[in-house]
Amino acid sequence: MNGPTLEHYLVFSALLFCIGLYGMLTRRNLIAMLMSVELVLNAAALNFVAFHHFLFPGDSGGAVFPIFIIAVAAAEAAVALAIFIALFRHQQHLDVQQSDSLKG
Amino acid sequence: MGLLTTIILIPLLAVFVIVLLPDRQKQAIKWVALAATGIDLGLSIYLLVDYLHLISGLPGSGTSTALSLQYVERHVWLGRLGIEYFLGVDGISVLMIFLTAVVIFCGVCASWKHEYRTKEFFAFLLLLVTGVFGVFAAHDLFLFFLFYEVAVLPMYVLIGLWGTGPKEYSAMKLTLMLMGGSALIVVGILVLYFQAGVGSFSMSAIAQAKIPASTQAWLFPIMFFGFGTLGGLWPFHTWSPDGHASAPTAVSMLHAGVLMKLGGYGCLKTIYLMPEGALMWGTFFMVLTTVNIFYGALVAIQKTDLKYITAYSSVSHCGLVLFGLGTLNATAMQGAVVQMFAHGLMTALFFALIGMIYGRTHTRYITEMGGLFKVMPFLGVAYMVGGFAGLGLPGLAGFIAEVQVFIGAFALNSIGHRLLTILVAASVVTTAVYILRFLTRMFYGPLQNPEHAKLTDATFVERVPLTILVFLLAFAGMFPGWMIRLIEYSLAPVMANLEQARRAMLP
Amino acid sequence: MTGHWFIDHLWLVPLFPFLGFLLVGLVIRPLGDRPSSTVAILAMVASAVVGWGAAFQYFTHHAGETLVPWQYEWLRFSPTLVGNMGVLVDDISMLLVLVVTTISLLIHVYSQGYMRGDPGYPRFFSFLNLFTFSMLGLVLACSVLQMFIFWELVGVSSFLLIGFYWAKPSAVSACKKAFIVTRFADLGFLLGLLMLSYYAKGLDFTFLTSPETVAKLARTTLPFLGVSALPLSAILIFCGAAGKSAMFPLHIWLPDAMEGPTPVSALIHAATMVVAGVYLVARMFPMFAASEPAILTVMSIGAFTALFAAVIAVTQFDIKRVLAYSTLSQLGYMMLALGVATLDKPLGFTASMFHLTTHACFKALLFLGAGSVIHAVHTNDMREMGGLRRKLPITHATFLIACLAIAGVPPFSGFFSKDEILAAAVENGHYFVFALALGVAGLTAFYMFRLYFMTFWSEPQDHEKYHHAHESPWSMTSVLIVLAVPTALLGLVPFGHYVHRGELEHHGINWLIAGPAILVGLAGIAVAFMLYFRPNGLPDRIAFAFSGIYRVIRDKFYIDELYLFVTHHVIFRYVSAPFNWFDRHCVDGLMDLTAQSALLSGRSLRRTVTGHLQTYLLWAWLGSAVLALVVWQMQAALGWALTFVGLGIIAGIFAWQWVLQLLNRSEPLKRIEKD
Amino acid sequence: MLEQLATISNELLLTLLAFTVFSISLVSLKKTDGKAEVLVTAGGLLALLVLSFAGTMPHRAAFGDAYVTGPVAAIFKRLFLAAGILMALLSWPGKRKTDVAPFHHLGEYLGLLLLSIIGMCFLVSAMELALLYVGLELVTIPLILLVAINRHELRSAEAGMKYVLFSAMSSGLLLYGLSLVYGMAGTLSLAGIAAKLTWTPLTVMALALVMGGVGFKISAVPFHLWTPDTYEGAPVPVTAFLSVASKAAGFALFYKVVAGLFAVLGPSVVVMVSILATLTMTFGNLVALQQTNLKRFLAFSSIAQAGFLMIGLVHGGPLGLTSVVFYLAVYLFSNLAAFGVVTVVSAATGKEDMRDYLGLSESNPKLALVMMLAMFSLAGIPPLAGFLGKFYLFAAAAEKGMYWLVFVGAVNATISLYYYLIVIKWMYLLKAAEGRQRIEPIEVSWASWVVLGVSTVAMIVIGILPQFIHWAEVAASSGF
Repeated sequence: MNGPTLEHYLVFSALLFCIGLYGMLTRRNLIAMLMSVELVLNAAALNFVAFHHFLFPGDSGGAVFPIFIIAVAAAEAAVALAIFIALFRHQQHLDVQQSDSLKG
Repeated sequence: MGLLTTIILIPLLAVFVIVLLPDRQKQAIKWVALAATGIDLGLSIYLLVDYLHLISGLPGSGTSTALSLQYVERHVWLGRLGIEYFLGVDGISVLMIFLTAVVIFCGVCASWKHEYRTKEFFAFLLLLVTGVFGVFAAHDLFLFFLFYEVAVLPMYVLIGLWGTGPKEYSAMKLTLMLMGGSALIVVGILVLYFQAGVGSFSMSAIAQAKIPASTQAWLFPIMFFGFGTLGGLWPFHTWSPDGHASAPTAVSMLHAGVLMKLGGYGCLKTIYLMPEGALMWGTFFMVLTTVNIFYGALVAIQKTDLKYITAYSSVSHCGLVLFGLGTLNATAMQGAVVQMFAHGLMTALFFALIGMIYGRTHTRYITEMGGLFKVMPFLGVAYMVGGFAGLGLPGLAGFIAEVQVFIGAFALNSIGHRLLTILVAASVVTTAVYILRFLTRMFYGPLQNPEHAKLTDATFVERVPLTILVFLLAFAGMFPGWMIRLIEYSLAPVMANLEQARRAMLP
Repeated sequence: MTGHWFIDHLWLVPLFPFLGFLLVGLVIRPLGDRPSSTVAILAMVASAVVGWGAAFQYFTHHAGETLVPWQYEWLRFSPTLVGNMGVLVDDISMLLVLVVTTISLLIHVYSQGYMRGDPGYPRFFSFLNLFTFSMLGLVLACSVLQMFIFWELVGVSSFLLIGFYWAKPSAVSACKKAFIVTRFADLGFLLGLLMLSYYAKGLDFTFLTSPETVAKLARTTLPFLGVSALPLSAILIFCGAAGKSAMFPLHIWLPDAMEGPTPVSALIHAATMVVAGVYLVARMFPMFAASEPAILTVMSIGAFTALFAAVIAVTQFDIKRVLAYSTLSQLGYMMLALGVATLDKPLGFTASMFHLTTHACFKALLFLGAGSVIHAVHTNDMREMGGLRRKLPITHATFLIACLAIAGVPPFSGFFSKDEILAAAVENGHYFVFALALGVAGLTAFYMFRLYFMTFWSEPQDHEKYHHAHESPWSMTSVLIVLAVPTALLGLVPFGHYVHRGELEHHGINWLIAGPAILVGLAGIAVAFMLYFRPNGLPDRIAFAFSGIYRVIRDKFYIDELYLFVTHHVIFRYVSAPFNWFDRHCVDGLMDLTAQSALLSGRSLRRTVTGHLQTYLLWAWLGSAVLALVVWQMQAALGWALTFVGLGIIAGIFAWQWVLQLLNRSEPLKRIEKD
Repeated sequence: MLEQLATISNELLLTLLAFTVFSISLVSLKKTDGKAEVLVTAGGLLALLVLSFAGTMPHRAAFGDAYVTGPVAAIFKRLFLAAGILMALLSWPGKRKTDVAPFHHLGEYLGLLLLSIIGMCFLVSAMELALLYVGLELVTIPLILLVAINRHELRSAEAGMKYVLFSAMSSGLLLYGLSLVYGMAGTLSLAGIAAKLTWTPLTVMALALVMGGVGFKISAVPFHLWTPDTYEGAPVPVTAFLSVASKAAGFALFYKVVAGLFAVLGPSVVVMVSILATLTMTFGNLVALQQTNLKRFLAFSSIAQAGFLMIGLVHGGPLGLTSVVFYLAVYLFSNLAAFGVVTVVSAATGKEDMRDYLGLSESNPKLALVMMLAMFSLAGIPPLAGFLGKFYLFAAAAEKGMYWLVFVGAVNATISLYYYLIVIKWMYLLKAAEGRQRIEPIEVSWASWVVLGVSTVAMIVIGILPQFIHWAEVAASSGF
């Protein structure tokens, strides 16, 4: 069977991870940054699933864990978006580079 | 509750009493402080006499290698590392406890006129002295270090709040340098503990468990520098001039009189714990302390501020303590301990006098004084006695110390050591120069400032501490036998350790 | 224990004055003048009685023996080295006890009159007692440590007494100078003491002067300098002696010490304390005698000082300074005498002690006489005196006796002692020293009679002062008279019989030696008579003719200035001041620098907290990466190199950040940033 | 099943308490003044603390060994509870000038606090990765909300923003690392993973990623940069809680995932931790020297304290664990005392700058005294508990033979003393002549007094009485 192997998934997740990191670093919009974080989390989740599927199909942990990750990521996103809104009310923008009133 | 615990606890109790008293009751606060220190003085005299009595039947030095600990109180205290509440005194500690009691009593008397935030002042002062008593009584290294820090830290507030001049700067500098020293000490204590591997912080236990010589080789200087910082070891002495110059009277008295002795005392213990290291590094520290002695005196010649003069003279005199210890010779080490005692008394006397004179003339610059004998003969005489003790006049305690250190150091059989000894001995001249300079400048000659003609001599409360200190200086100087007996007996274990190490280091 | 009460209780001799000092100083002082002086004098009487009794018992029962009737272990240095305090009784200590108690007692009495009305009257007496205590302790010292102790104590009492008029700036600088110069000399003593403590392993005089110890010291070769311990320790001890006895070049303090009250000058700076140096050398005589270089040093320094001081004395006009230089000169004589003595021919020793005794009498008398004169005319300057013999008959008479004694005119005491010194020099073949001593004798006679004539004869120069002059009170003159007796007669005592080292061959006066001495003395007197008996311009003309030399001599060869230059300019300015600077700026600066660098690095590290979230994230990732590198290194055993690369990257980023900060552009990866 | 529930009774009761508190504010019709919520929270936590000695934290495995409360975990939980009580009391709505805590929604606020504590309790008991992760997020997400709860304030919102993104990012790193670990071990059980891991480059990578996540929690350098900003922006009691409880949870996390999982990399972990400790202490100390805002100052101080704690981490054995646990307790009370004073002053005057504390020792001697003791305890001055705590940390490193680390720690302790003394300088030394407005005598509510009093007594007693260190030792000797 010539389907995708574990390596494909791992490389894909590593790419996701790196894209997430890159996005975190370069996107100035907070929401874009949040999306980048989600990429990172999904990379991890993908890893778990891939490992579960290819290496440890008997261990349910690998399958369950991504569900927790997704749930928590959703909660985190909710919280983050709420905060962004609060922040937006104060400064009328979501530019991370200009949100530096706390420093030093 | 043992005698030592009582001595330590009384000032602490007084702190609590003072904290509970209302601010306005200044007189009551002072009386509490005086009573506490008075009781401690009494107890320490009892301790001294009793200890002398105890050892009177025992054989003298050279024969006894047993640890001469007395009044032992030993309780398991903290944790599984083997930290104990382990108090016990040898002759040197007894002498130092006595010195502390005298100086703090005199210090409280000398602060009788203290008005600004009296309550906190005496509370901190007594807290500090609790620490000092504790250090001298502790035999467990952890406890020792704990009290050591308790003794050092209140100084920050005491100087910073009640001091004069650039007090915040001086207080910070003093505290940080001393705490920097204690950073070295804590490393030393832990290394000793784990290298000894006896599961106890008891000094005698650690001293008996042989620390590897290779460890001692690097650990000894660390600890010696650590304690030496408090003992005014060059080049880590610079906290002393600024600190002492800024500190209020009683604090200077206590700090120069007693706290700097903690440094010397700690160095002695370091030698006791690490004899091989001491043998390797003794000469090095002799060189440094020679610098101390000579250089302190030379710098003192230049100063015109009385407190700076006294501070540099302390650097010089405390250098003699460390020099004596560095020789690792029984006679010189005896001298070093006597010097601790003598210097404690004389510096306390100096600082008390400076405080009293400053309180009258409102200047500490000798250039602005002159002819004060006319208006304050009592203070003048006391100052002179102190000065003479400082320049090592026989009949006063300083001489005993100097001559012992010199004789002991000279007995070291190498040209280098001899030359160092000669240099150190030469400092008696420079010392005489600066001491006479300020004595004559202040008290002799015509009255410099006509305003000073209205000044008064010492009051009764002021005379008490001065008289005590002068008397003790003279007594110790004329009858040194009891001190020697105390010290000799307690140095025996140290010397035995050194002797053993010396033999072990022979190929 | 000798069974003789006075000898056994000799420790009372110093004790009485000490009690007197404490009593007067602490208790009696407020009660007023009269009680103070009475107590002080009573203490001295008691002391003198015991001293005389002991001396009597000693010379009658134990002559020639060395006894230690009482001692105790004062300071134990080590089990083997002990500093004892005690009482050493031998001929010279008894002699000095006699001299010190007697003269001190007399001067106490004299001071009652001299110091009357002075505001510091009780203080003066307590100090006098203190001094006498110290001096007696020194004299009776049984160990070199005890000697050193009391040595310092006499120094300090001298300091206190010179500075008695503490409000007078000149007195202040004089007392300071005296103390510091002698202190400097004492350093030598101290070092000598250290050498003895180490090489001889003992400090007691009886032990040190025993032939075995001396031999042992002579055998001990020092590891450096290539000499044996004996001469070096002896010379070091002589340094101390030279300081106290004001030998050249440590003499400068003594003339200035005349700022003290005159009785003090008489007691301390003429009769007793200054001879302590001579006494010390005599005490350690076996050590000195056994070592050629040491004894030669003693002799040459003594001889040179004798001449040097005599020359200066000729040009001085301050009556007390002339006497001071004369004292210097005579002390040089005594040293010289000790220097020419050897173990085989110890005549010089006896001569020196003899001269010490006679000198104590006549010099005390001279000073007290001068004090009486000063008391009368209230000036020290001889040029303002003159013709005083009519006003002060008793003073004049006694002064003349003393002058004759010091000039060496027979049968006065000075003649005999000086003659013995000359004889000793000849006996041991030191002809040059003999010639020099002879010359000094002539000079002595000249300047003493110059003083005498200018003061008592000539014409009154200052009529105001002359008019008010009057003879001193009975308490003073009586002392002069009492002192005049031994001044005149002491020479007749068979001194060598009592005080000697080794066996002396008894001899009478060798007129071959005494004759020239007398002649020289008389010649000196004659010249003085010619120049100064009547006021005339001759001395000034001579002085003018040799103005260059004269000025140099008058200004004491500029040695004071030299000292002043060295201490004040060189040491104070070029040693002490740089040290001070170094301490404040370098050592302390280093400590401050540590604190400053902590603050500064804190300030720059603070810049990493930019407030930009993305910077923070970058740091975190780089941190993780470096951690991975570090851990990787640990296991792969590729060495620390890569770790350092990692740390270097951190440092590089750090620097980059910092540069960006400086340029106010702190966004990371700015160039990639496009949206 | 019942037995399993009984095993987690502590967490269940906490949840119950949380919902009670939430509902109080929801149910009460008129606007509450918040006092009831505080009382219920504090009282409930206190009750739980008492109950914890009566068996709510049994040493028993549950849920297929995913949950075990060991003796050390029990101590951690009690510390969390104690911190919760003190924080709740600190939020007591007295008369205040500025809102240190939003007392209009105190119910939510305290409920979130309780949720966070629940997360912590699960975290320290978790023996399995999923539970651990969920516990961790349960700690963090309520805290994020707490940080940003003053949403009418810009800095609070900004602090929340930084915190949420940074924490999400860190969880991402952690998760990615854990996923690699899972890939190598094939199980989520901590013990199972530790047994299977071997040394490969991938393990190292995983360790670095995991350490990134843990480093965020304990604010180790260089994962610390969110700390000062978040601390400054958050309400003071939240900052206090963040600095103690959240950090303690971070250390528990360290033991669980770094020391526990990567035991095979032991020596490397030691080196890594010692380097991190050095960096963390030094950085925190040096930057703290420059701070004047007390919250920011305490943030850097807490970074430095984390560095000190990491000294104890290098020792894997019981002594190391003892020292860390004990120091955490000490640090908790000391830091809470300091934050307590800051809270009180800030509430009454709105001042957070240490320069405003000029002459505090005269106007408010008791507050100044507490602050001074707290500073001394943090600096490690005897007889306060910080001294014994630091001594134990150093002892742990020394037993491991890492004397250089002891030395670095001791030197850093001196530097830290420098800035702690600066606070004392403003309170005690400087006289009011410098032209600044003095703080008037402050009326302190009883709740705050309780917090300050308890912390002060704890600071003194813990360092002197032998029981406390004994507990830590007994617990540490039998493991987490």
